Amino acid sequence: MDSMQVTRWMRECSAAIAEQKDYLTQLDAAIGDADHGSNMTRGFAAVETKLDQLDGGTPPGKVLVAAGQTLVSTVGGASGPLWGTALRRAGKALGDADEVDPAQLGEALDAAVAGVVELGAAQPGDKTMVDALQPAVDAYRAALDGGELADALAAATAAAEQGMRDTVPMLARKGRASYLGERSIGHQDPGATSAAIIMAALERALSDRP
Amino acid sequence: MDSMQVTRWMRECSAAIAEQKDYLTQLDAAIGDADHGSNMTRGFAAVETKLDQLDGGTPPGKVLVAAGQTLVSTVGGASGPLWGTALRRAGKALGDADEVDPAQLGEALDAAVAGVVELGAAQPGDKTMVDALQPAVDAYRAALDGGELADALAAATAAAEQGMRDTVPMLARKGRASYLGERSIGHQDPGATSAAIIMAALERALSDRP
Amino acid sequence: MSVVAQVVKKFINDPETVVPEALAGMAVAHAGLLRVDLENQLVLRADAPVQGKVGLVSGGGSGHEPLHGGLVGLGMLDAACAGAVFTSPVPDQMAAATRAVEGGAGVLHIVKNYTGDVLNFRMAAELAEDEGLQVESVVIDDDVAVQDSLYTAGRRGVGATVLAEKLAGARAEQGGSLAEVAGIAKKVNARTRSFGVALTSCATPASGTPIFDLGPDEIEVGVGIHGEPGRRREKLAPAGEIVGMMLDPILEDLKPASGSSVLAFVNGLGGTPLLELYLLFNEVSKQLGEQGVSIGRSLVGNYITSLEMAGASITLLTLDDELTALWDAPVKTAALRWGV
Amino acid sequence: MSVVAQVVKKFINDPETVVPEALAGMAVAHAGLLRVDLENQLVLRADAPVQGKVGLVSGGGSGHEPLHGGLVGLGMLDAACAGAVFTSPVPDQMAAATRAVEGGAGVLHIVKNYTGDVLNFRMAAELAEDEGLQVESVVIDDDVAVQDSLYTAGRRGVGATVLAEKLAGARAEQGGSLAEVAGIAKKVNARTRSFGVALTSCATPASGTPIFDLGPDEIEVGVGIHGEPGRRREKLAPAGEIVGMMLDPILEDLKPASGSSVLAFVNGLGGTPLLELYLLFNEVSKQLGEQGVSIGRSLVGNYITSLEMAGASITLLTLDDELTALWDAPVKTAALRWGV
Ligand SMILES: Nc1ncnc2c1ncn2[C@@H]1O[C@H](COP(=O)(O)OP(=O)(O)O)[C@@H](O)[C@H]1O
Ligand SMILES: Nc1ncnc2c1ncn2[C@@H]1O[C@H](COP(=O)(O)OP(=O)(O)O)[C@@H](O)[C@H]1O
Ligand SMILES: [Mg+2]
Ligand SMILES: [Mg+2]
Ligand SMILES: [Mg+2]
Ligand SMILES: [Mg+2]
Repeated sequence: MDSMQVTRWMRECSAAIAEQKDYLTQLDAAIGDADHGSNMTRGFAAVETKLDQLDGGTPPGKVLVAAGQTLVSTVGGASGPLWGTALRRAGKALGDADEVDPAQLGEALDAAVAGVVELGAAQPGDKTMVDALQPAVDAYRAALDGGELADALAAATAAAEQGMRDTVPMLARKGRASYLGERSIGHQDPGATSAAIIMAALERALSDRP
Repeated sequence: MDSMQVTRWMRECSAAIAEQKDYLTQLDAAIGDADHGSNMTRGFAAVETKLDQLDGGTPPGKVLVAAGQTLVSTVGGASGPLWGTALRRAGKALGDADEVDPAQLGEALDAAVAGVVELGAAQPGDKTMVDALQPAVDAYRAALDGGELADALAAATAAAEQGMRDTVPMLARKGRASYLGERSIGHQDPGATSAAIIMAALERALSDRP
Repeated sequence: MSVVAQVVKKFINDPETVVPEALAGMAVAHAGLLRVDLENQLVLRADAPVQGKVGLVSGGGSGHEPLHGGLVGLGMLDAACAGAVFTSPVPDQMAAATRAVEGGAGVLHIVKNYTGDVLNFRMAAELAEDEGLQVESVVIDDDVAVQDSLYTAGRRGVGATVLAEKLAGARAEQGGSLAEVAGIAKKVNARTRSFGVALTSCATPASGTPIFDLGPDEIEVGVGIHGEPGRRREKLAPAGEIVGMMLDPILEDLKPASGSSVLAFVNGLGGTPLLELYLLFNEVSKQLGEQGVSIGRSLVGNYITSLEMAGASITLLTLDDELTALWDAPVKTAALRWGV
Repeated sequence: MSVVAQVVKKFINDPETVVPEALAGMAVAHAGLLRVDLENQLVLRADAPVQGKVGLVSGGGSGHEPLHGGLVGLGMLDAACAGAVFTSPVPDQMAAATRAVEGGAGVLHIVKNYTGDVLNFRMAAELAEDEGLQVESVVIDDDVAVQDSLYTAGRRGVGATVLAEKLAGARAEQGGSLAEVAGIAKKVNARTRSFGVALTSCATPASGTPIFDLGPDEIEVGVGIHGEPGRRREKLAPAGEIVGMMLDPILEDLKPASGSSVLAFVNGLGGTPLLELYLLFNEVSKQLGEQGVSIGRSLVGNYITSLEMAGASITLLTLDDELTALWDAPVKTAALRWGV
């Protein structure tokens, strides 16, 4: 993954989330406060503005750190610090290498999830973005040893989407949805949904057809 | 008209208004503040309580003064002082005679309307209770000279109901309805409606079949 | 106007006892500041009657809270009479209030110009005068949404009522005579104009259903404070345009000299969030600035309401040094308090 | 929960600019009392930073007015950070507020316990500490409608926030150290419990439609202040019963000794008339009396709201002499003012 591809990832995220804005907000209306769509859209729009200011050669790690910092500074809510930390940690893991190989990308994704868990203290099964991210990262690494990057990315996307769907029957223990207790059951978690969108964007960004 | 009959009149008013309560309130909702039905019902319920305290022999005039005073003290709004004054003036006009002849009743009704006009300064055509009361009193007197009490009462009731219907096309110049300007046109005035109910109650009270 | 079937849910036990129960709550919440006469439905200043001070009495239908009971206290009203929701109180209550606040300097009745309020207060004044009490009455009629005329009920009393009660109350606290205190109330009324807009109707506890019916993109322009429909119906517009619809008739009628200073009062009708009231106030200050009118004093919040109606009214009072000083004077009521 | 199609009309120009426009309105309405930093969406005490005084910073999503901006001033907050409607502000705003109120005695962050508020304030505290500023944080979590547990997000911060800001602010005004001021906020939180009920939902300016859907005879029991549904849905009941539904879990958790004295706070969620809030307060005082609990201090009104939601919350704080004295201490803010 190079600077151009990581930038493409971020722009793919921005486009896909803006497109799903109302859907994400509707999911949040059911078990939260109806702002996840606007929060994420606001944040990634700011990330795109930020990317325009970076010069082409900026190493992937630095791009992700800048993107994460921008999310922290513009999103607010729970998702701002959490997604911001995820991208910053991934970026830090990549240092200032100009090229990132699939294994390093795996470590970066690991660091991202670890950052979210460290900050938000969510366990798998708590009905949060972690329930989409963790399986995605596990699937990526599993598919990678022996397999191709493309397969690993495809496995990660599929696992994220499965993890997203698996949040439906869960009883929320973290975030606003936890205030609903039993009533949180039967609804898909908004943050897990944006996690699936972001993993799918990564796959598109790194696929050969630009 | 004797003490028993005037008491019957007041009780007929109370029953008829309570029955029309929601209708009166609905009329008031369209061009006022949706309280005429509860105002009048509250007032005449208090009048009935008051009547229970008076001893049978109380002269008609005194009964009406007491009823009017009770309306003033329990109704509030525009209709309380207006209807209260109407009954008090009618009562005062009757003095303490134990028996009231049809001509004296006509003078009492005259005094009632005069009291309403003096207090509220409404002209005929202003879309108020006056538009039902004035024609009723005029019709009563006209029918009485030469005619029977029963005919006069029937004429009064008919005129009150006609006057009530005639308020529909009027543009209100007095009371809350006047705030609507042109928008008051096309609605029947609540106070004119209770005036028609009260005149009809008088006819029933004085009809021979008790 | 078709009455909507939809129900408005309320925290009540029995529609008939809403007002006395709320008054009982006020008595506990503001013990020390207020005394409540439940029999006559009066909210009284705890230390009434104040000897040597002109007593101020106001009142009207309930449903406009904090008006009038929340405006009873040092520097404002001595007594407020509470009627049924949207129904003027009766003369007996007003006479009882007049007796309770008479401190030897006479009593001023501040009356909102509604037929019911005017007639009942007039009868109350007659009762009190028959008992030898000295009573003056000032009728407030500041609502420019209603055409004024000798042949009609005239304008409604709305936002100016709050200002007249504050400013006349301050004059009374300073030891003004009955004529002086009444003079301030008249002066405030003469220099104040208001206009209201509703986004929704409201429902009385007795009826439980909205008084009128508004489409999802309609507003009522020129409403009062009794849930009555306004002068006309318009399409919902941006806040800036709506403020224009309200300010234009006010300024047309008030004609403040360019360079003059006003007290700008943005009042919520009950169901509009404070966030929106401040946004409206921002528009008022921008648009007044364009007219060369400056804001000398401000009031933003729910002070004269129409139950849960979503909507707002704008009230402008052209200030002078006397009125500005009276506004700044100490006031200690449940709803307005400063300097003490 | 199905999202209702029905629209909620609002006085706005553009959903994106509601908060800055409202802040601009506050700046004009309360000039002299407040200063507004529009770039960082901060409401600041006019004389901030106050040298030698602990600075108090709070904040959160908008839509809860007068919280927090209307609680900025002498004896209460030094700064309030305004986020988008129902969305916590970002660390940059909170750090800017911390810098702006730092008067040499350290800064206290009063944080409502929502994941977003907690995480953003934590990051802000780290930023400020990196700059060498001394910051303490107290998290408020008084809502007994939410089960508390180590494994969940825990209870929400609601009514206790207003009380903690008043009482800790009073301690700071008296010259208390950062530890002492934080100690008061923690003490208030430990002695306060709240519970909320909604009669309707509310709509954010961005979405324009109610967040949840309630039948004409249904209420949401155990709601917070973000239009989120409550713990359960019940049939509408008389006010006395609803107050029972709210008081029981509060008293069960707070366990005030019989004979103890509380500060009773009946808070409107935005769309409920004051008339009903006083009626609810009357029920609270009756039912507490039956439990042998007396009301030492009272607060009734809209202080921590959820836009135009019709509903109310009850908050009880068990008083002692220290807290009673801090409550009575002078406060000068847009929404709470006495003694000055
Ligand atoms: N402690 C946590 N750990 C991980 N993710 C969390 C946590 N709390 C909340 N989230 C995620 O944040 C999402 C909500 O984000 P958003 O609606 O933008 O913020 P807010 O809840 O403050 O309104 C939830 O759907 C959930 O996936
Ligand atoms: N000045 C007036 N003269 C005569 N009748 C009047 C006058 N003003 C109002 N009314 C009558 O009072 C009726 C309204 O009574 P009501 O609804 O009980 O009082 P309010 O208008 O105070 O709510 C009107 O329908 C009208 O007939
Ligand atoms: Mg959310
Ligand atoms: Mg009426
Ligand atoms: Mg009325
Ligand atoms: Mg949020």
